[in-house]
Amino acid sequence: EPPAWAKTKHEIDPNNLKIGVSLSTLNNPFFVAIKTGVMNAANKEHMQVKIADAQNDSAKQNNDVEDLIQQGVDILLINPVDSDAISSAILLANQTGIPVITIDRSATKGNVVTFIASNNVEGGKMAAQFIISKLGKKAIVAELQGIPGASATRERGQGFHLIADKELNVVASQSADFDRAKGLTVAENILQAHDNIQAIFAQNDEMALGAYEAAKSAGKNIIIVGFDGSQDGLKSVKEGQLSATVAQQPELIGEKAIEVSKDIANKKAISPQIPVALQLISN
Amino acid sequence: MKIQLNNIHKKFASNVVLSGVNFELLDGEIHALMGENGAGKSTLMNILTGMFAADDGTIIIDGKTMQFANSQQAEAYGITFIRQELNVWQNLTVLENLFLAKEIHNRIGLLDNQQMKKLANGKLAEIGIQLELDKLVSNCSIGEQQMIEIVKALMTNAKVLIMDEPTSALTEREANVLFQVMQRLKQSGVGMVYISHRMEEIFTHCDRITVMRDGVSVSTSPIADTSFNQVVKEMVGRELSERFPARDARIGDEILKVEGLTGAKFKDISFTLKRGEILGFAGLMGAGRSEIMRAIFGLDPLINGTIKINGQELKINSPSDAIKNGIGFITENRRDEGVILGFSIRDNIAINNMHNYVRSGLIDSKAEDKFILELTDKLLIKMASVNLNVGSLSGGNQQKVVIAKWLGNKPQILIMDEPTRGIDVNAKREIYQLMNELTKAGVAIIMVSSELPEIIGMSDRVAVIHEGTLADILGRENLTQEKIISLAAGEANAFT
Amino acid sequence: MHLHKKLIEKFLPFIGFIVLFGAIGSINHDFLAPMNILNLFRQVSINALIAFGMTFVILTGGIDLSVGAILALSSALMAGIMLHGCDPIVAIIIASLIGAVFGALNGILVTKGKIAPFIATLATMTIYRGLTMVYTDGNPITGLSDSFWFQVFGRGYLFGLPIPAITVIITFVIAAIILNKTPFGRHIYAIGGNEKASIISGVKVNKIKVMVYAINGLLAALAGSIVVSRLNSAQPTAGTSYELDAIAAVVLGGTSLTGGHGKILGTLIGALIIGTLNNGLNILGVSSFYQLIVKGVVILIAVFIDRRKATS
Amino acid sequence: MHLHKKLIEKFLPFIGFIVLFGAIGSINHDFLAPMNILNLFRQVSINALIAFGMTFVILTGGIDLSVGAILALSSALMAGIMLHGCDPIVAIIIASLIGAVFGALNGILVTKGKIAPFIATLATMTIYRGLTMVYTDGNPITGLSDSFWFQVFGRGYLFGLPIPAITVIITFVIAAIILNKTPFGRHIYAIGGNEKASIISGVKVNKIKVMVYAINGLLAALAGSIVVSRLNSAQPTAGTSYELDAIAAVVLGGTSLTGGHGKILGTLIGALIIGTLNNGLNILGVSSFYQLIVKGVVILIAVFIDRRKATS
Ligand SMILES: Nc1ncnc2c1ncn2[C@@H]1O[C@H](COP(=O)(O)OP(=O)(O)OP(=O)(O)O)[C@@H](O)[C@H]1O
Ligand SMILES: Nc1ncnc2c1ncn2[C@@H]1O[C@H](COP(=O)(O)OP(=O)(O)OP(=O)(O)O)[C@@H](O)[C@H]1O
Ligand SMILES: [Mg+2]
Ligand SMILES: [Mg+2]
Repeated sequence: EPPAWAKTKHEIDPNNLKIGVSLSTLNNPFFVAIKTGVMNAANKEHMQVKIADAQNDSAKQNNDVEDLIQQGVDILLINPVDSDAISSAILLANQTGIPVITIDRSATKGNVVTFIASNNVEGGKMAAQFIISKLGKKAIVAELQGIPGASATRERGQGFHLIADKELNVVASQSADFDRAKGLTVAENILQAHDNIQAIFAQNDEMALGAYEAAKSAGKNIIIVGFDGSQDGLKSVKEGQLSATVAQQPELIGEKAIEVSKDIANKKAISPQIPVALQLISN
Repeated sequence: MKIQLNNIHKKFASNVVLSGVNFELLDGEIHALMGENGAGKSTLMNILTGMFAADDGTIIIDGKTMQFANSQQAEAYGITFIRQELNVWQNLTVLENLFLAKEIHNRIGLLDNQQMKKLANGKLAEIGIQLELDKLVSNCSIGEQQMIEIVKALMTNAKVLIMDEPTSALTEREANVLFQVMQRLKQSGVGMVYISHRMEEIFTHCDRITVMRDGVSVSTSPIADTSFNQVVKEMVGRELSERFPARDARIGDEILKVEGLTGAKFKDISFTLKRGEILGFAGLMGAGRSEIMRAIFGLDPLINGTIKINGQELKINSPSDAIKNGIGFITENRRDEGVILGFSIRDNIAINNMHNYVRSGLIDSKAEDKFILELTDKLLIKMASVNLNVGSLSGGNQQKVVIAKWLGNKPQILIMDEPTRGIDVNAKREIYQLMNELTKAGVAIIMVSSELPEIIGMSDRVAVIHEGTLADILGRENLTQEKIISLAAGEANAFT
Repeated sequence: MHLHKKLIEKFLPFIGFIVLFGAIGSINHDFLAPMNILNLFRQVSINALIAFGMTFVILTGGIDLSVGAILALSSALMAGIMLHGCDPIVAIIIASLIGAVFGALNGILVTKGKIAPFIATLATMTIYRGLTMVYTDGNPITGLSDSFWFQVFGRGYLFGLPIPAITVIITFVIAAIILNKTPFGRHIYAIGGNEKASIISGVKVNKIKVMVYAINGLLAALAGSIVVSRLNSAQPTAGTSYELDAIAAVVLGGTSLTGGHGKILGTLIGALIIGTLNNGLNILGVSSFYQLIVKGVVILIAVFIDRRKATS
Repeated sequence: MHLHKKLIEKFLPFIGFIVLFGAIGSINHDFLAPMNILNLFRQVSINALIAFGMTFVILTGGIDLSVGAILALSSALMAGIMLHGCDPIVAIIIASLIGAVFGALNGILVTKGKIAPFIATLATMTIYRGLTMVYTDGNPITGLSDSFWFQVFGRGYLFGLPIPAITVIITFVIAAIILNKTPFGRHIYAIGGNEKASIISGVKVNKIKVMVYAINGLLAALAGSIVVSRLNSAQPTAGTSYELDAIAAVVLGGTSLTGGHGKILGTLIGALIIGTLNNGLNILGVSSFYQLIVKGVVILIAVFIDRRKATS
C-alpha cells in the first residue's frame, strides 16, 4: 500500500472525460490504427485523451499506467504488452478506483470492466483453415513468426499450430520479427530450402508482404496468408498478391473502446467481453 | 635565416611560464637551449613555430616580424620542429609516416608511392641513415622511430631545425649518427636549436648556448666561453656540488641470483645482486635490457631460467608476485606505464600502498594523508598539494612520484629502467642521492640506463648487454666509456 | 569566484536535474504530486540499479551491452526455480548470483579472451537472449507466488518509500563505499586511468575486471527480480535495450566512457534525469514519437555541457 | 614456414568464411544451389553497404550507432518525395545526400561538440528514429512507383548478378581505392593510429571525421534505398539494430575498434560471414531461438581467433 499522504482521490465527471490509453507499441501499423480509432472517436465525443507507448516493454507499461493514473485520467484503456505482466498495473488502477478496459489482449488478474478484442488464437486457426480449404490436408506450408517471445507471436502461432500440426505439413517455422525486410529474406531462404512449399502463413501483414516479394522474385506462385488486415495488407489482397489476411479491424476496436468508456461514465451496464469480429479477407 | 625572439611572455591560465625570454639563432649555428624541467624551453619553441601565440614580445625572422598560425606555416617558411614527444603512427609504415600530411599524389588524386619512395631513399642516402621504408613503425625500435622523425624533418629541406631532446631515447651510437647529420646540415648553412639535458652532448656539438631559468633567459654565450659548472649554476640558480654524489653504501649479502634467463628477446642471462649494491645495465638501444627486467618482474613470460631471492627459487608470473617478493619496478616509460595522468599525486602514490592504511577493509583517509605526505616530503616533491593532478608536475617531479609509490612498498630490490630520462641535472642529482640513501638502507638497485656517465658515475658493477646476451659484467675498478661501448657493440674480445 | 565556478561544475548534473524537474513541474502540477514523486522513484529504480553496475564497468574503461539480456535470463531462471517451489527470497538471491556468473563470464571473455568489451558483450547479449528464449520457449513464466515478501519486494512501501527505491538507496551507499573507501574501488579507477601502469603497480587487473563485470551482472539480475516482482511474471523479452538507458544514465552523470573518471552519485542523478524525462513527458502527454526526439536532444545537451566543463 | 603462417593469418577471415560456407553446404545442399548463392549476395548487400561506411568510421576510432535510424529516416523521406512525383533515381540520389547530411551531423557532434561517438550517435539514433516516426506517423509509406529502374535497383539482375550485389561491388572498389590510394584514406588511418600526432602534423582531423561520418550516412541511405526498392515501401521501423550487424561485420573482418587497423576487404568478408550465418541457419531450419545463440558464439569464436593472431 502506498502511504496515505501520497494517494489521490478520484471522481468521474461524465461530461468532461479524460481517457488514458496505454498501448503496447506504436512501432506497428496495427496499433497505430487502434490509436487512430480511439482518437477519432474521442474527438467526436470531445473527450481528452492521453496516450502512452510502452515500446513492447512490460516494465515500461507499468510505469506508463502509473503516470496516466497520476494525470487523473477517468478511465484507462490498456492494451497490455503481456497479459500476466500487466496485472499489478491493473490492481493499482483498481485501488485508485479507475475503471479499466483492456484492448486486444486480456489481463489475467485484477478487475477489468471489459475486454475488447479479436482473438489472436482464433485468428491463427482461421489462417490454418483457410490454407486447408485452398490446398487440402497435408499441404506443405511454412510459418513466419513475429518477434520471439511477443504475445502476438505466441497466440497467433498457438492457434495456427493447433490445427496445422494435425492437418498440414509445416516444414519451416522461422522468426522474421514482424518486419517486412526480414520477412523477405527469411522467406527467400525458406523457399530455397524447401522447393515444394505451397503456402506461407505470416503472423502479420508486414512479413506477408515481404514473403510475397520473395515468392515473386523466386518465380513462385504460392498461397500467402497474412494477419492484421492493415491497409497495405488489404490492398495487396485486393490486388491478388496476398491470398488472404486475417483482418482485425483495429480502428473499430479503438472506436468501440471509446463507446464503452462513455457507457461506463454514464453508469450503463457493460458486458464483460466485447468481441470485435475477425474477418478473413481473401480474394 | 636569422631568428630573433625578443622579450617573449606567455602564461597558461594563471600559470606564468615565460616572462621575458630573448633568444637568437644565426645561420649555420647549433644553438643549445638548456634549462631545468619546466623552465619553458618547449613552450618557447612552440611559440616560435606557431603552436601557441605569445602574450607579449616579438618574433623577428630575417628582419621581418613574423607570427605563424600553426606549425605547417612555420614549416612552409623553412622552420621545422622535432617535438619532444614522438609523433609517429604505429599503424603505418615508415614511408607512410615520412609523408604523412605531405603525401604526393598524381593528377587524379591517387597516391604516388613510387615517387615518394624515390624521394625518401634519396634523402636517406644523402644523410647516411638506413631505414626500411616498408616496415611497420610498430616493429621499429624507439631509436628508429626517433630517426623517422628526424628524417621527416629533414625531408622538408628546412633552413632552421629545432630539436627538442632528440637523443633522450637514443644510445650513444645512434646519437652519433644524428650528430654527424647535424654537422653536415651545419655546413650547408642550416641553423639548429638543440634542446637536451645531456651536458656532454651540448659541450661537444653546440656552438652557442642559451640558459633559461623560471621562464627567463639567463645568459647566452659561445660554448667555448662557458663551462659545465657555470651552465649548471645558471640553470639551477646556485652552485651545485659534484654531479654524482659519492657512493658509500656497504655492500652486503647476495639477495638476487638470476641464472640462464631466456625470453623472447634475450637468452642465457645470469647475474647476481647484493644488498646495498647498484648494478648498472648498459647496452645499445634495443639490446633487450628492458625485456630482461620485465621478465624478472613477471610482466613478460620466461622461456627458461631461474630466479632466486635470498637463495630461494621463485616462480614469478605476475607483477603482484614480484611485489610480494620485495621487487619494485620503475619502467622506462613514465607517461604510459608509470604515472596515471589525470589522477592526483595522492591517488598515484596510493595505488600500491593502500595496505599500509586500510582498517577493517576501508581506507583511513587521515592515515593515508599522513602516509603520502611523509613520502612526498622525503622525496622533496615540489607541489602545492597532494590533490594536484600529477600531469601538472615537471618530468622530474613526476618521476619522483613514481619512485615514491615504490618506496612505500619498502622493496628489497628496486629495478630502475632509465630513471633519469628527460630529467634536468638538478632533479637527476636528487634521484642519485635517493638511490644512495636506499642502498645505504640495504636496498639493492638494478639501474638500466643509456646514459654512460650515469652508468659509470652510479654503478658498483655494470652488466653490458649485446643483442640479448650478457657480454660481460664489469667491476667499478675497470669501468671506462670505451670498454662499455665496445662490449655493447659486440666487440667482446677487444679487451680480454 | 574560481571556487564558485568549480562548485557549479561539480554539481552540474544535479543542477540539470533540478532545472528539468522544475521545468516539468511548472508546466504540469500533477508531476509534483507526492504520489507521482514516489512513482518516479520506483520507476527509476530498475535503471538506477543497472546503471550503478554499468558505472563500475565503465570506470574500468569497459562497457557491457548484455545487461538487458542478463536481466531477462536471470529473471527467467528465477521464475523457473520459484515454480519448483523455491522460496521467493532465496530465489532472488540465487538469481542475483546467477546474474553475477553471467557477468563474470563477460569479464573472462574481456580479460582472458582479450576481446574488446563492446564486441564480447554484444555477442553475449544475443547468446543470453537466445538462452532466455530457449529456456522459456518464448513464453512468459507466470503464476509465481502470492508470498507477501515477494510481492512487497517490487511493489511495497517502507517508511513511506517504495521498496525498490530503498533497494536503490542501500545499493548506492554500498557502491559509494566500495568505490571511494576500499582498495578495490581505487583499483577500479586506476585501471580506467592507466591500465598498464596499474598492472605494473601490482594491481590484479584481470581479477578486478572479472569482479566488476560480475557486480554488473549481479545488479542487472537484482533489477530483474524487481521487475519479476512488479510484473508477477518473467518476460522473455524483458530488459530489451536497457543497456542503452543505463549507459546514458552513467554518461549523463559525468562519468567518462574512457574510464577512470566519474562518481556513482552522478549516475544516480543521471538515472533520475532519464526517469524524470520518461515520467515527465508522459505526464505532459507528449506523444511517444516526440519523446524519442526530446530524449535524444536532452542527452546531447547534457553531455555537451559536461564536455565544455571538462575542456574549459 | 613463417611466411606461410603470416599468409594464413592474413586470410583468416576469408578462411573462416570458406569453412562456414562449406560446413553449411555439406549439411544441406540447397544452400549451395546457384539461386541461393544469388539470394545470399543480395541479402548481404544491405549489411555490406552499411558495414563499409562503418569501417571508415571505426578506422578513425569512432563508432556510429545511428546508421539504422538514418536508413529509416532517409528511406521515409525518399518515399515521401517519390509520392510527390519525384523520379525514383533522383529520389535515390536525394535520399543518399540526405543520409550524408545526417551522418555529417553526427560528425559535427563528435568533432565540434567533442561528444564521445558512442553517446553522440546513441542520442542521434533516438532522434532520427523519432523524426522518422513523426514523419511517417508510424505507418509504412507505400504505393511508390512501378518504374522499371526503381524496381530493378533492388530486385533486378545484371550479367546474372543481383543489382544490389553489383552496387556493393562498385562501392567496395571505390571504398578500397579511397582508403588505400588517396591521401584522404591515408589520413583516416592516421587519425585512428594517433590522433594527436595527426593534428600536430596538419591533418585536418575534424574535417576528415565529418566526411567519414557523412560517407557512413550516405551508404546507410543507399542501403535504405535498396530496401525501399525491394519492399516497394518505406518502413518506419526499418533498419532497427542494423548498426550491431554492421559493427559485427567490421570486427569479424579484423578491423580493430580502437581505430587505425583494418581493411575494407575484411569487412566484405565479415558481412558475408554474417549473411551466410543468417541464410544458412534459415536453410538448415534452426529455430530462431538457437540462431541467436549460434550467431553470438560464432562472433565470439571469430574474434577470439583474430585476437590470438594479433597477440601471437
Ligand atoms: N598547454 C599547456 N597548458 C598549460 N601549461 C602548460 C602547457 N604547456 C606547458 N605548460 C607548462 O609550462 C611550463 C613549461 O613547460 P615546458 O614544456 O615548456 O618546459 P620545458 O622547459 O620544455 O621542460 P622539459 O625539460 O621537462 O621538457 C610547465 O610548467 C608546464 O606545465
Ligand atoms: N611490445 C613490443 N612489441 C614489439 N617490439 C618491442 C616491444 N617492446 C620492445 N620492443 C622492441 O624490442 C627490442 C628490445 O627492446 P628494449 O627497448 O627493451 O631494449 P633495451 O635494451 O631496454 O633498450 P631501451 O634503451 O629502449 O630500453 C627493441 O627493438 C624494441 O623496440
Ligand atoms: Mg620540453
Ligand atoms: Mg629499455
